[in-house]
Amino acid sequence: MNESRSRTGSALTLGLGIAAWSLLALTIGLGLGLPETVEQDVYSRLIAVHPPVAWAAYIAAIVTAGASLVWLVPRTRSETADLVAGASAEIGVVFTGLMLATGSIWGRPTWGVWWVWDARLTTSALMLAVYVGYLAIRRVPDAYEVRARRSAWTAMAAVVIVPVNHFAVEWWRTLHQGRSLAQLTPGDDLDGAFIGTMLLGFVAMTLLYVWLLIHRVRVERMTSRLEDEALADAIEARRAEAVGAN
Amino acid sequence: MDPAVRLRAAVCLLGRFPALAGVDLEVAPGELVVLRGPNGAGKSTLLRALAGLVPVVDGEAVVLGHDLRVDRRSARPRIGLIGHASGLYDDLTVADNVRFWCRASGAPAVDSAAVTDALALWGVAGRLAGVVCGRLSAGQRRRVALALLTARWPDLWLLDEPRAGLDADAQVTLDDLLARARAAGTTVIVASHDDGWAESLGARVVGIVAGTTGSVPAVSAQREPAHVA
Amino acid sequence: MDPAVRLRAAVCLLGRFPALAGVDLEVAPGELVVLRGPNGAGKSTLLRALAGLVPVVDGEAVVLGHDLRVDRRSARPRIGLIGHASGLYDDLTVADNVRFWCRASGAPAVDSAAVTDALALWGVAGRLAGVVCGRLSAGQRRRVALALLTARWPDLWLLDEPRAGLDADAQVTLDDLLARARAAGTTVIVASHDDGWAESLGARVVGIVAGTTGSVPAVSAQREPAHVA
Amino acid sequence: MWRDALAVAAKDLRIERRSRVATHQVLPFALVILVLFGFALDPDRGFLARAASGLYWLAVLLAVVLAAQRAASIESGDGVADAMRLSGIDPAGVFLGKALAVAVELVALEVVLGFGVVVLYGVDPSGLGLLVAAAGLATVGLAAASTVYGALVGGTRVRETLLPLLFLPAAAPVLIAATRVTDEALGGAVVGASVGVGDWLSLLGVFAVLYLCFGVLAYGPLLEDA
Amino acid sequence: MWRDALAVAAKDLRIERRSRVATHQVLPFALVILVLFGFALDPDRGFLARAASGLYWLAVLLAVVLAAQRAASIESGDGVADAMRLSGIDPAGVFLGKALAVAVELVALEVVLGFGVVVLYGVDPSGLGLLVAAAGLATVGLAAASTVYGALVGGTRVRETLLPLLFLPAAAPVLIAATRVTDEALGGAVVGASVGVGDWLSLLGVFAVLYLCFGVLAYGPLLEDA
Ligand code: HEM
Ligand SMILES: Nc1ncnc2c1ncn2[C@@H]1O[C@H](COP(=O)(O)OP(=O)(O)OP(=O)(O)O)[C@@H](O)[C@H]1O
Ligand SMILES: Nc1ncnc2c1ncn2[C@@H]1O[C@H](COP(=O)(O)OP(=O)(O)OP(=O)(O)O)[C@@H](O)[C@H]1O
Ligand SMILES: [Mg+2]
Ligand SMILES: [Mg+2]
Repeated sequence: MNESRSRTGSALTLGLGIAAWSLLALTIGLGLGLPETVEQDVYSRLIAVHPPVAWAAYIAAIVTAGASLVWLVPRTRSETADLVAGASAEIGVVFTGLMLATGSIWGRPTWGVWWVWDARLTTSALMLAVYVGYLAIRRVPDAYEVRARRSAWTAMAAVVIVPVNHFAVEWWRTLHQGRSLAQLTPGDDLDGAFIGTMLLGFVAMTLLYVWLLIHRVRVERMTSRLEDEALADAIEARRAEAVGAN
Repeated sequence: MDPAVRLRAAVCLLGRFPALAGVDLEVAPGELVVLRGPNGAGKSTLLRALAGLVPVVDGEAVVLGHDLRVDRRSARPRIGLIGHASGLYDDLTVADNVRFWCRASGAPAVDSAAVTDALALWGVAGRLAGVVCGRLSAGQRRRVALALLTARWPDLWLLDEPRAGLDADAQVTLDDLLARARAAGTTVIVASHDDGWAESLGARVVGIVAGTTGSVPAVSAQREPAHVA
Repeated sequence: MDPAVRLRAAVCLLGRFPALAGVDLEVAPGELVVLRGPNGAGKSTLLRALAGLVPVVDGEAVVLGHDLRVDRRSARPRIGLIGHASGLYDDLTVADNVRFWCRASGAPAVDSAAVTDALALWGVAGRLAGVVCGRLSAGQRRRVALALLTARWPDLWLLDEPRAGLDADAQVTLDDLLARARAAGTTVIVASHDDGWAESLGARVVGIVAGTTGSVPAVSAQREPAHVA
Repeated sequence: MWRDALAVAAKDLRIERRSRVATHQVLPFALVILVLFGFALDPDRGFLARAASGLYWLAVLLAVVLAAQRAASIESGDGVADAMRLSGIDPAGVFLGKALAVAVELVALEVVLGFGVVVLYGVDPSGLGLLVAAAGLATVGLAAASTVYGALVGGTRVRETLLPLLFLPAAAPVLIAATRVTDEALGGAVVGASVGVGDWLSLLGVFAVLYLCFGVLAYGPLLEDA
Repeated sequence: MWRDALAVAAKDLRIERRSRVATHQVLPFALVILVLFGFALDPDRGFLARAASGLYWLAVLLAVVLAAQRAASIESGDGVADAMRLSGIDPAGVFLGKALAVAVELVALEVVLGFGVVVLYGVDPSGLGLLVAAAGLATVGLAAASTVYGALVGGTRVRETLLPLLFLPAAAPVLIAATRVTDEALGGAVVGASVGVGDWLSLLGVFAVLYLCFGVLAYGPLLEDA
């Protein structure tokens, strides 16, 4: 991966990027084409964006945990794993924010308020809090290994919020939409249209996430490589001091 | 018989700073080594690294047969470290501290002869036993820590400026102890700025400057202190 | 001309414990006095009491003309104390610490020659200036504290084991500094366990045992440590 | 492991006996919180009685934060963390010991707070069996979780602030579940709730087990970094 | 005095810039608290919107505790307290400086929390003038009070727990007054309330002035005994 020394792009990411963005455009196009439903008029079209964003946030959280696990297992430990975890968490926080935003925008017409104290919404908000906390832990300055291990364990603990959030709608009664895939009724073409765009959006959002992730990781890797070089210089400097002193 | 400690080009980082930038050190079992070097040279870091408290990120590092880069913990039960800090709970009395740390560090039981003798030897028995450690004087804290070391008597001692804060009496006790350790074939590595003392111990002196082992610089050479970049 | 320090039967309590149980001490202006005594004798407490950090509850205590039992604060601006702790903010760089403490303690401005010279003298200029104090080595913290003292140059210096942690080079610097202080007529009171050094300074040695001033006990006499009641 | 755990717990409780932080400070603090809720939630509108269970557990949660901070600060004494790591004591033991000590303090706290709520908010207690079950599980879970996060932030110089940030969101499930069960027990059952008490209790149980395992596994590595 | 105050404030803010405790930890913590309130006060009964002002100020209060703890822990570094006392710096200056630093952090915090409440609790802000006035006075009062109590507990080894215990009850008046004024501003005026906004505002003002004077006078002696 020599070119990544200079650029964070590559044929792969280029393809990914194009795919992601075009699919996203398509989804939005289809979304806007969706019929207005009685109770929500145009806002029902948010279904093309909001759920996929939410799922992307989930994926980000899960990837963070997975990468952390990879790091924690001595045999598979690698700096990349730590970088992936961090980058994925950062993107995840963004997506979680978007999820809350789109959700609120949707909630305004649907429920008449930006926010209701609904289980799903609350757990979603907590999800944001948890990962902000995770990023805070990452930012505490320390030796690489120390910081990485501390963060990794935090991520392992944090990911629990995902299933909680996912099943929140079942565990306690909520205003929020149930898990639509679980209750998909084949044959109902209106539902079909919605679900279809939703799934398309899901694919698009996932690609977008992967694309962002790769770039972020490469940036991180470059900075860490720069740090390594700086470190090598620092070691040289320190040795030079010693020579100078004798 | 392989050495108690073997370092080759060992590197340790504090934050992003290479506090140790390539240390070579070989210590035979039962040997007494004194580390000396200017402030900030990396003596304390080296001792902490040997105790597995600071990861060695590069080079080779074997202590009591355990490779520190693979496993920092296995050697610890056989290591005793007296650092700048005493490692006592300020809110517990001397007696309670001793009881807990004996339990924790697999030292002999608190009421065993070894422990009581050690406490008496360092003059922290009697009245002091009931004093909360937070109230102790600097030297008294040192004495308690040293008493615990004496009672535990691990195989490898790492002493960071052990004389600091000790009164004339305790300094004599320390010298006796080191003599006993040598007789008992215990490996001891001491960091100290007190050259006269180091010589009186007849120890091998290893110089550390700016995180690397080198020849011991003469005082004059240090006039421009090593850590001023 | 009245003495810089005059204590008569001074008593200080730490908690309920009489750490000082009747200290008599008279120090003439410009005099260099070394306090010595077993661990826990009360040296640090005495120095802190002179600085007005520990109240004198009984007896007479006058420092630089101020009666400590009436007013513990007026003398302070003219006093400098180097204790076991460095008094630096761990989260600030050396430079920022120096800047703040110069501002706070009415020392010369941070960019004045006095300060820059002092920092250079103690080898804490250059690279170290940008390091967070929490990362400094024990000796480096000492050096910074001493540099601040040098820059401030108060009238009465209270040094608690100033050599502890200082490397050979810094120890020389310290000796030079004390010589200059003596020449400048600055009053200096040092607590130290290093008898050889005390003599080399040609200082008057005052013995403290169990919180009272007395003749300096010989090492043998200390075999039964003073603090074991 | 267990002997280590007991030694550590004994040590922490002895320190508590000497410094009386839990009894003289955490406990009053929690009561103060209850009173403040009273102020904040303008009583004239009288939510207090109805919201009592939620407020109770919220107060407990905040008190746990203090208890955990204290437990962590005990281990942050000069050189103590190093000594702990060097001693070769079983980290799992340390974890269980410290969690146990916190749990013991918590139980006392919860009882007193309970009386506090009864008196201040005028709820009349019922369904004690249920309450005890919920409190028991919640206590274990909170003690374990707070101890884990205590170790997590122990090394950093910003313990006071980082601990609440990490711990509170993590403990939210306990807050809900315990609140719902308490509602149930107090007869204020939420109509049409899709989940029954059993589910909430099991959620509490799962949480406790989860964090106990997590602590036993993670505490060692975390201590390394402290 | 004032130059000292500025030097101290600059120092504290520089430390904050370096350690980012307020922005990265206290702030998120406060937001978490808001969410937890939403949790604990079973929303379907929907008094959140109505209780919003009270909860807002309660969250602020708890955040102030953290900020104050941090401010106090800065001064508890090794030998720092002694150095402070020896330096002969004007204690009143130290007090004003530290209070100023806390106040600066508080303002930022209150703004963000404000948005949080608007979004989360669905209140729509009105009467901004009134709110700003109340917040301003409250901020000064809280900063001053928390700084005083910070010094009070600074010496003890149980800062984490003692500070909230002492500070929170003392700050209760601010909580009540600010809440009432906010209610008023948001138009949720309590019918038949015997006291008007003016009185509450003046209460806030009195509190602020009181603790400022108290701090200026008492800080010296408090530092002495710390
Ligand atoms: C701030 C408010 C909201 C938040 C935080 C939020 C959060 C979420 C989350 C986390 C998911 C993923 C669910 C999962 O699969 O686990 C989701 C999915 C979904 N949301 Fe929202 N949502 C909000 C508002 C809304 C509103 C107002 C609507 C429409 C009335 C809505 C409709 C949906 C739908 C249809 C799904 C996909 C259903 C599924 O398969 O789970 N959401 N939302
Ligand atoms: N983050 C950092 N940035 C720059 N330098 C650092 C950092 N952390 C540690 N250091 C340096 O690492 C060195 C640590 O050295 P160490 O404490 O081992 O010295 P030492 O030999 O024990 O000195 P002393 O004789 O004073 O005890 C110091 O020079 C310190 O300045
Ligand atoms: N609460 C207390 N109960 C019992 N003894 C106490 C208490 N507080 C302090 N002491 C004793 O007071 C003395 C304090 O002495 P100080 O620190 O001044 O000794 P020192 O001469 O500086 O000793 P060192 O040479 O070790 O520095 C110690 O002996 C300590 O045990
Ligand atoms: Mg050292
Ligand atoms: Mg002393």
